[in-house]
Amino acid sequence: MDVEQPNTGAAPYAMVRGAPLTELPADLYIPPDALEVFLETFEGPLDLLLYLIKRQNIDILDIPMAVVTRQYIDYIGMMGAMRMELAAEYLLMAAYLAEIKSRLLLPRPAEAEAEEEDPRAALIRRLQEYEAFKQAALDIDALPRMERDVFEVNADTHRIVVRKVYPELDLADAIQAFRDVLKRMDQRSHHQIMREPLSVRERMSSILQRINAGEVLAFTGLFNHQEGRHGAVVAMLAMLELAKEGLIEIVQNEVLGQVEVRPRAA
Amino acid sequence: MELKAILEAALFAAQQPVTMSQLQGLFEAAEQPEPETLQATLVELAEDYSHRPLELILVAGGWRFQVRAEYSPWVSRLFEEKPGRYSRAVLETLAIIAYRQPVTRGEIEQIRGVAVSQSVIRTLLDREWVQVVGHKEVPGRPGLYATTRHFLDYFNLQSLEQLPTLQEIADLDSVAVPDAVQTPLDPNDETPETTPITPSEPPGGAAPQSAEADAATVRATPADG
Amino acid sequence: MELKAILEAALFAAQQPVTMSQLQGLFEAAEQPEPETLQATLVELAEDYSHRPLELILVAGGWRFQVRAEYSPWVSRLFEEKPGRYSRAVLETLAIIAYRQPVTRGEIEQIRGVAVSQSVIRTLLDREWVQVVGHKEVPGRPGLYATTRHFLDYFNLQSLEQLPTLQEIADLDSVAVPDAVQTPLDPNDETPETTPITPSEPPGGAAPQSAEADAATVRATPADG
Repeated sequence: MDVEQPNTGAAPYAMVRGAPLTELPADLYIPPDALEVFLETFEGPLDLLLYLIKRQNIDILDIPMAVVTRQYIDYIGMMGAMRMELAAEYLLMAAYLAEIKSRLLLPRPAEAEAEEEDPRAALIRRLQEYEAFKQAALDIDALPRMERDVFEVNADTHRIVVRKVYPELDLADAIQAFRDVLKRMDQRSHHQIMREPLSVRERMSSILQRINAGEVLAFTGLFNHQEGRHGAVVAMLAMLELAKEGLIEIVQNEVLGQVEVRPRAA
Repeated sequence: MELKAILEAALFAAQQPVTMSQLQGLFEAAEQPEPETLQATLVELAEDYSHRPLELILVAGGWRFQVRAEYSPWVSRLFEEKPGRYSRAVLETLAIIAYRQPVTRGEIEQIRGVAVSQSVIRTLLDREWVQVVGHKEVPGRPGLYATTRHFLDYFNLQSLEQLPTLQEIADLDSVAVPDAVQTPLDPNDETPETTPITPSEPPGGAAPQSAEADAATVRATPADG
Repeated sequence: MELKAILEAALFAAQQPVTMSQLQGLFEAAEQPEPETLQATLVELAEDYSHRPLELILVAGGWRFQVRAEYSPWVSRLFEEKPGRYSRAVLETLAIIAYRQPVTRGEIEQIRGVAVSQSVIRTLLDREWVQVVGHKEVPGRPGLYATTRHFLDYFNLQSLEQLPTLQEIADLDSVAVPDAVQTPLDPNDETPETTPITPSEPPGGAAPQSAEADAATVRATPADG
């Protein structure tokens, strides 16, 4: 079975040894799928070159440029013939190889030879470097790897009680923040905030707390004799304030009965 | 490879409890252990761990290894988050609750001039610095926040009265902003508002008038006894 | 509570390798073990596990327990998703970054002789095996890639020094510069290339040894004439 031939009138597949290659060698049969697979197994022109060299057991340090170049160009030509998308790098390499080859062919004066680097040197260096990394990739792949070779251990920790750690707070910072609030407020509200001593607000909270805990408070029970006159005033103000805000009710169920304080019914 | 060791390896590698059928599925069909063997081996394995910091237990979903609770005091430290800093919103809200308690969230927002997020309140509740001491009998029955005993303890206070008075705070302020001095001192100040942040309608629906109404009344009383 | 048991509990509870300082941090300041004690206890613990299906090892990120590789035939059946196989492009790019870091994409392409696709870089970044550690001060300011600690942890390494040694690149000076004339005269040159290039490896033949295998095959054939 022959590979489909493109119209030979136009571009040749490739230039081989200066002559256009318009026909694939007859003994060269490549199943179309295979070539595609084949190309995919190469990671680029360097990889292909390495393959060509290794295949013939050639020392990488002593590449016969003519052979390798021709083989390389043949491959490129065939890939072109297969109408395969060929990365530009492959074509660039072909040109580069051809250039090296031609430089090697040029006669050089003896004195220049000593200084001039072997035209293949740069290519050899690149091939060696690429080969080293190609091997390193395999080595890394062979390392024992999580999820494939070794596995992370998992032990359930939900019986572990995690303490909550809170940020520390300096009271001065909170007060500073409050000052800023006061500064922002409009002046009228400012006055309203200013008016009550804290003892009254504190007492309001504690009365509410007791009532909400279900206690029915006797009016008289709100006064603690040990607090003296000042305490009584605070308690009284707190109660009036709460009643005014509609938070409590002060009721007397019967004439001369006990006055009670309880949460205001909704 | 020993059955017990394979089970041990699998139980540790699994991210969830492992069922009996999953454990059987570790083996080729021909090599699958009998359920009784599997069960007996798991019990044996659990016994092997009876004096270890881990335990192998059976939960609804299957078998799993877990770290024993006794190790919490140490292991917990692996999971503790580094404490950050409290935001400005938290500081301001705490101060407002301290000075204006019992107070609703709506009232706090009115004073701050900006919304107070639930997470700010949450932070203060979690810390047990504030608590809900009741509900205001207005639509929505918003909670009334007050500071706690724990709040006083944390800041080494015997009572709220040990906090600086608002007057003291205002005076502090006046050092920095001298022309603000007059305003708080003059109860009949007529100066127009200078602060652009006028509290808008409180979202909590707390009656905005109550504060003003109070103000009038309370100003007339001998507040300081 | 015994030190060793506490360490064991913590190492099992942690979802990542645990550093020495994290282990010290498990204890109150007054009770912190000396680093030498800690180290010795960890070594002892690792020995305790030497005949178990788990091993305690030290990687870049710290100490961790892991299920030994011998158990992967069974353990891997727990996971429906098979561990990812990485293309040669990904592995070669990773290798170049590992050995040449910090390195730009352009430099990687230079070594590989072919463009490095964005998806290859993406895979490595997504796995958190590599990261951009800076930008090279050349036009376009390309990113400089380096491997991460996670890469070391994932591949069971303590440091980059533990990577397999990179194949040496022979000194070109030692290479005998051949006579320019000699090469074209190579007898092979006259022989038409007839070696069939049908791949001997099946698809997916990114298999490591494919190139060598081919070479061997070809050598045996009279193709080289």
